Amino acid sequence: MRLVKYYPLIPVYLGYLVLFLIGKTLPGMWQLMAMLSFYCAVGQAFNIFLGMTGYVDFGYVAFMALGTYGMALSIAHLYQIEWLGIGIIVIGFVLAILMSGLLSVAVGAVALRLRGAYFAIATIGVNEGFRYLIEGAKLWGGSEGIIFSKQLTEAFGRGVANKLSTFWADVFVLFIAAIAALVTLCFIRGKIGYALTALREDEEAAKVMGINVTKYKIIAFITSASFAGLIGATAWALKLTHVFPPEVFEISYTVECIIIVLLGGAGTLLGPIVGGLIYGLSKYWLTVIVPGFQLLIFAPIIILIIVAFPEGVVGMFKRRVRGTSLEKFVI
Amino acid sequence: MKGRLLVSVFLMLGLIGWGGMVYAGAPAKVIIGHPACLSGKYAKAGEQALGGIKACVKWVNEVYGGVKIGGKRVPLEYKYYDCESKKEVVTSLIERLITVDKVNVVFAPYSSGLTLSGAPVAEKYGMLYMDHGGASDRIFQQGFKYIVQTIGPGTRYHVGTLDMIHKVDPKAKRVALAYEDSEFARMVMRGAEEHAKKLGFKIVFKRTYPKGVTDLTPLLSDLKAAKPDFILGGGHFEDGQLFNRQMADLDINVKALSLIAAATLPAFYEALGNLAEGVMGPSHWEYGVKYSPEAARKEGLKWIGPTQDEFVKLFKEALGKDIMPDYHAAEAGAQVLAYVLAVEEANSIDPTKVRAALDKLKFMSFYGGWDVDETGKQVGHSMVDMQWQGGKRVIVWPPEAATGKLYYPMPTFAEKAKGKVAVPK
Amino acid sequence: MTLLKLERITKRFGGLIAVNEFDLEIREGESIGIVGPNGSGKTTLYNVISGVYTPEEGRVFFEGQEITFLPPYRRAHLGLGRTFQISRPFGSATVRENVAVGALFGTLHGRIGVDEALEMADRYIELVGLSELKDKVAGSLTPVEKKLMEVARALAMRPKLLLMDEAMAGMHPKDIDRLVGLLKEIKEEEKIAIVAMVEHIMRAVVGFAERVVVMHFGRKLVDAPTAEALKDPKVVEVYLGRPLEEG
Amino acid sequence: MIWNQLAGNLTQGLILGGVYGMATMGLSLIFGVLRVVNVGHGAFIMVGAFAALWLFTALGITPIVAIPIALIIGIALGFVFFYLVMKKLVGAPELTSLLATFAMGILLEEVVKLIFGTEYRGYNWDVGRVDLSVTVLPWAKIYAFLGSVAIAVLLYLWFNKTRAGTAVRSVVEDSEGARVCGVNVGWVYALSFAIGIGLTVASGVLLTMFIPVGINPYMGGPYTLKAFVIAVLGGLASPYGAFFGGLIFGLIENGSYTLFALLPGAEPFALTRFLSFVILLVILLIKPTGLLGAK
Repeated sequence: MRLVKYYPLIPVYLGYLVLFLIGKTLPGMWQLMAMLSFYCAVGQAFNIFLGMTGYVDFGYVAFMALGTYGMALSIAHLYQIEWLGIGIIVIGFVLAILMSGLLSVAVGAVALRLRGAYFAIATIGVNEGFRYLIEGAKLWGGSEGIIFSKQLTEAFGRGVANKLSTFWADVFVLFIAAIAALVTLCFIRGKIGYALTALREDEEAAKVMGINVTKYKIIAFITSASFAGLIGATAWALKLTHVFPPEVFEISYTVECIIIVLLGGAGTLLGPIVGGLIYGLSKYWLTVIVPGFQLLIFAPIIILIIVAFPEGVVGMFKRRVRGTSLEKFVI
Repeated sequence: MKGRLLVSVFLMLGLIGWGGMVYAGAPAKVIIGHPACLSGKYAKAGEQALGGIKACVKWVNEVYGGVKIGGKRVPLEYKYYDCESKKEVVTSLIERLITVDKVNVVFAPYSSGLTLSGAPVAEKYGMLYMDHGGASDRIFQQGFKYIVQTIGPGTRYHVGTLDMIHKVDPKAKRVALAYEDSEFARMVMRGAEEHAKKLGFKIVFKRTYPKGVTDLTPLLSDLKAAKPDFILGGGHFEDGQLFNRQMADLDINVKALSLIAAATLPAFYEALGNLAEGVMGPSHWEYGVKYSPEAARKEGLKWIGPTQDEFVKLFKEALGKDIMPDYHAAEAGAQVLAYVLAVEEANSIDPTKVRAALDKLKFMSFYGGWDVDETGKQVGHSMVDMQWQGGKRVIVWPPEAATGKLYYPMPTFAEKAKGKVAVPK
Repeated sequence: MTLLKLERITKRFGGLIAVNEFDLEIREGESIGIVGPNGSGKTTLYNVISGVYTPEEGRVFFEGQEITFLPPYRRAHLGLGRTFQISRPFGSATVRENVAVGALFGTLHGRIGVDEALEMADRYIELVGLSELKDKVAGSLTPVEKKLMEVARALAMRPKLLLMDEAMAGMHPKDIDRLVGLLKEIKEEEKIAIVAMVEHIMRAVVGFAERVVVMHFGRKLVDAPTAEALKDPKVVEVYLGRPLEEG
Repeated sequence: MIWNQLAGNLTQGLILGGVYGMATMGLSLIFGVLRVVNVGHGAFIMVGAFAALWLFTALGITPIVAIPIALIIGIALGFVFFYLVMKKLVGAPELTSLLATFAMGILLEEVVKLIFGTEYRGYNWDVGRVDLSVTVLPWAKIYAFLGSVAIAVLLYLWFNKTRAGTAVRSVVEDSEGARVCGVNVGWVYALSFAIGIGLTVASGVLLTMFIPVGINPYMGGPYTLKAFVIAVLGGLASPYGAFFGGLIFGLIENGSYTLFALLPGAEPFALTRFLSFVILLVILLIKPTGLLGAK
């Protein structure tokens, strides 16, 4: 009985396993798999907040950006300290979580009092404001950002450094996605899941039912933000070994996350991976088949999906399998 | 139901697997791979690069007769995808090019950021990675083994301009620097600042403006108050137009104005009309440069490639549009030629050998000189300064490349409004 | 002893006064019917009690402790449960989950896990007779089913005081009698005070309320044992708009 | 010296602010009525800019004349998008409506890109300029400002003097109430969306009168962000609020530059941007109904 709870993870982890294996075995598929797992991971992370609370954080990418800076700063400043060794990566991750976590606490404490559109706009403000602060106050290299391939190479040697950026970074992303999935499940199954569903559906009623909505919103927000930070630290810092403000505070990434979550089915466990795969693959194939026109094709598709299946692929699938043997695998 | 799930998983497998097979290049060719920026924020420059590369590939195959390896002429093939100007896409496309399409060299996408994003993957596969769109000097301080630059480093953009003004008007001492707040433009600004100090100029104004700015009025009024003799600035395309336009609106008159990137494009004059008269811009290449086989012989350099008129013709054919190539096209094209020469030099397509050959390579083409230092940074290519004179782009510096005299000082906006053009008599 | 005490509560919206210097005392285990025409301020009163609104004047006490400025969720923890005039189910969740929310965050919050909560939910669902619907999505229920579900959800909170807002509106007389009977049972078993607010289903009031409070333009018109309250001419006037004898 | 500069910047800011305000009224109207934030706002401005460009360069129609034309184009566009997309999304969770409007934006950008390419364009409509000692103003800018004011006034009259306008207002107040009072809410939604888009497209023309260069399919982004800040300043749901919000925003953006310029080692321009978003947050937290908002 206890274990049945965790069955829904099986299809998710199967998906990630398949990604990993394809990447390892098929030639030239690794980076594609990396891209897909990146999309799945951000979807999984964002879903924890967006999907479960229904609050749209348009500035979500700011957390990824801060994570990126966390890792970048650690590597760029600590690379000469021999005895730290791989420790600088660990410190990087810690910094990433700290920075994105702290920002989320700050934003959450103030902005989460706002509803709907007001919240969305406020978060855009946070993202843009932060970027201009970095550029205007010349924080962390200002608009020139940080390039640290050199430091990475000097710290670990060419081979290891390259392996870090072209292999381990991607593995980490998969790993983070897996953890995020686990957390999502615990949330869905746990008390907090009930609270979040309630407040997503009707915040007033939820309060009267005895739910401390602010508390649960903040928890979801911080969790989601910290995962975002980790993803930034790996997929953007470790993998690309440089960071320029305009590239990481790029709102279109938030939009991609939203598309993924919505495509798969907001608030579901399986949604993000399904959405991520569909989004990533179709995008990739469009770039390969019709270079330059993918957005033109993509936009109407998105609109169509929103209008036709607002509950997303998994959402529909869920209804289909209710009462069948598959039910316990799908949430 | 379970069945359906499995099916879809296999379907996905198949889909990806198919990707593994399709587009595999034939071995009897030399293939250039390129994650081009055809959409997204760099679409403009991306299109130019695409045309330039296609033009020179065509020239190599049809005029030059293919690449000479082991006494055999091998055709050149160009394989490109659209990277949407996005970093995630760049890495996966580069790997695809290397492993699936089995390309022999990868041309970097536009901008320093995207170039850096792809570098680790290229390095991993020991693949030659040629940079025609990332001007940052910092790329070459990272100790990458396989990156070679064709575009000139950012710090040199305004050096020539300063030399020129230093020479033609020793009295003009007050210089104002106003660049975009971006990695690249700051690089240019740093170079300009250092050189200006060296030449004894007085920097009376030094500010940046953020990317995507829609109104420069405050900065420009500030600048106006500093009463500079001439202004160096710019960053990208739209801000350059804005810069010039709002100088006119605020009636800021200086002896010379030089803007990076924007000023050299035909669109600049189309957008501004004769407000652009006398405005200058540093450029890696301009139509009309005097680089020719003769010039090459004079400097004792090897010459290869189309003449600039041939290039322009090929470029227009390649894009199927009647637009002039700008330096983004020229440098990308020249990079093709550099690669071809290096391959023939090394008599092999092995990246390491070719990289070594590129290290020694020194040649001239319609694009001008080409030579890199041991880090792979471009040092052999000197930039030119162009000026809008009567709606035409005239190269006014350096003297050896000049196609006309400098018009100095630039007419005031009041004069321009009366239709005055900056054509020297 | 007194469970809830309202002291001269006044709630205004801009110009108009919804609740006007309202006093009320509710003893443990009491069942009260609050009667009044639409717009007489009943729902506002409920919102003041459950903490959705804070009154401009007056104070609210629960078990002797002042709760005038306590946020709604804290009041729920203390033992205030309610249903809504227009039912507000958590649409995407199943009936079972809906009711479980009540159990999880009601007076038992923190002392009960998800599994127990679900078991509890099943009990109350059975009580209101929705067992065969318990795995349906709440959004898909009929209005009456929704109301029943809300009652179950509120009961699952194990409240000391249950506020029901038009819980019986639109119900078939049979259902009303069933619900009334049910409430009586629960009241006996769990010693909860129940305040049912109704517009004009006298059947419910008579059948169940020991005491009737009549509201009129935000003021308390009558507060008396059911039998005499219903005879009170003032009530009759407010209620039927004209004296009985004419009818 | 510095005071002259400040005065100059503020004058410029006021003029610019008027246009910004006008460019935000559409956003506010749509939000006020449909409770939907049009994230694709900038794309519609871009359409207006291209309309002005094309009408001027191809047909020699001056921007002033182009304004009503753009308005009509916009209204048509608005109706199309409403009945194709928005109709189904009224009252849907933010998630979907935000994404939908964003997708609309992308669609427009890509279509325009297909037609006009990615070249940065511009036109040159020179009607001279006036020199007010502290700064210089081209007449085109002044016309743009006056045009904005005129449109704001017209909208005000439409709102308060016509039946349709009153209906729209009643829906903004309380759509349920309006429904009860027999207002055809569905039609009001369609109408307001169309007019909102119309205003936005028209504002694109005004913006090119202000800055007739850098016209490009992707030019909308910065304007969307500005519009958000301005709309919030004005209370998000009120078109005139937005207009005055614009004035204030223009003054702040340009005025603060002069002050930030006094800070050593900082980049005043980036900081003005930073400031505007700080203001956004502060207002959202202290008075979400906006500086001039009621309640």
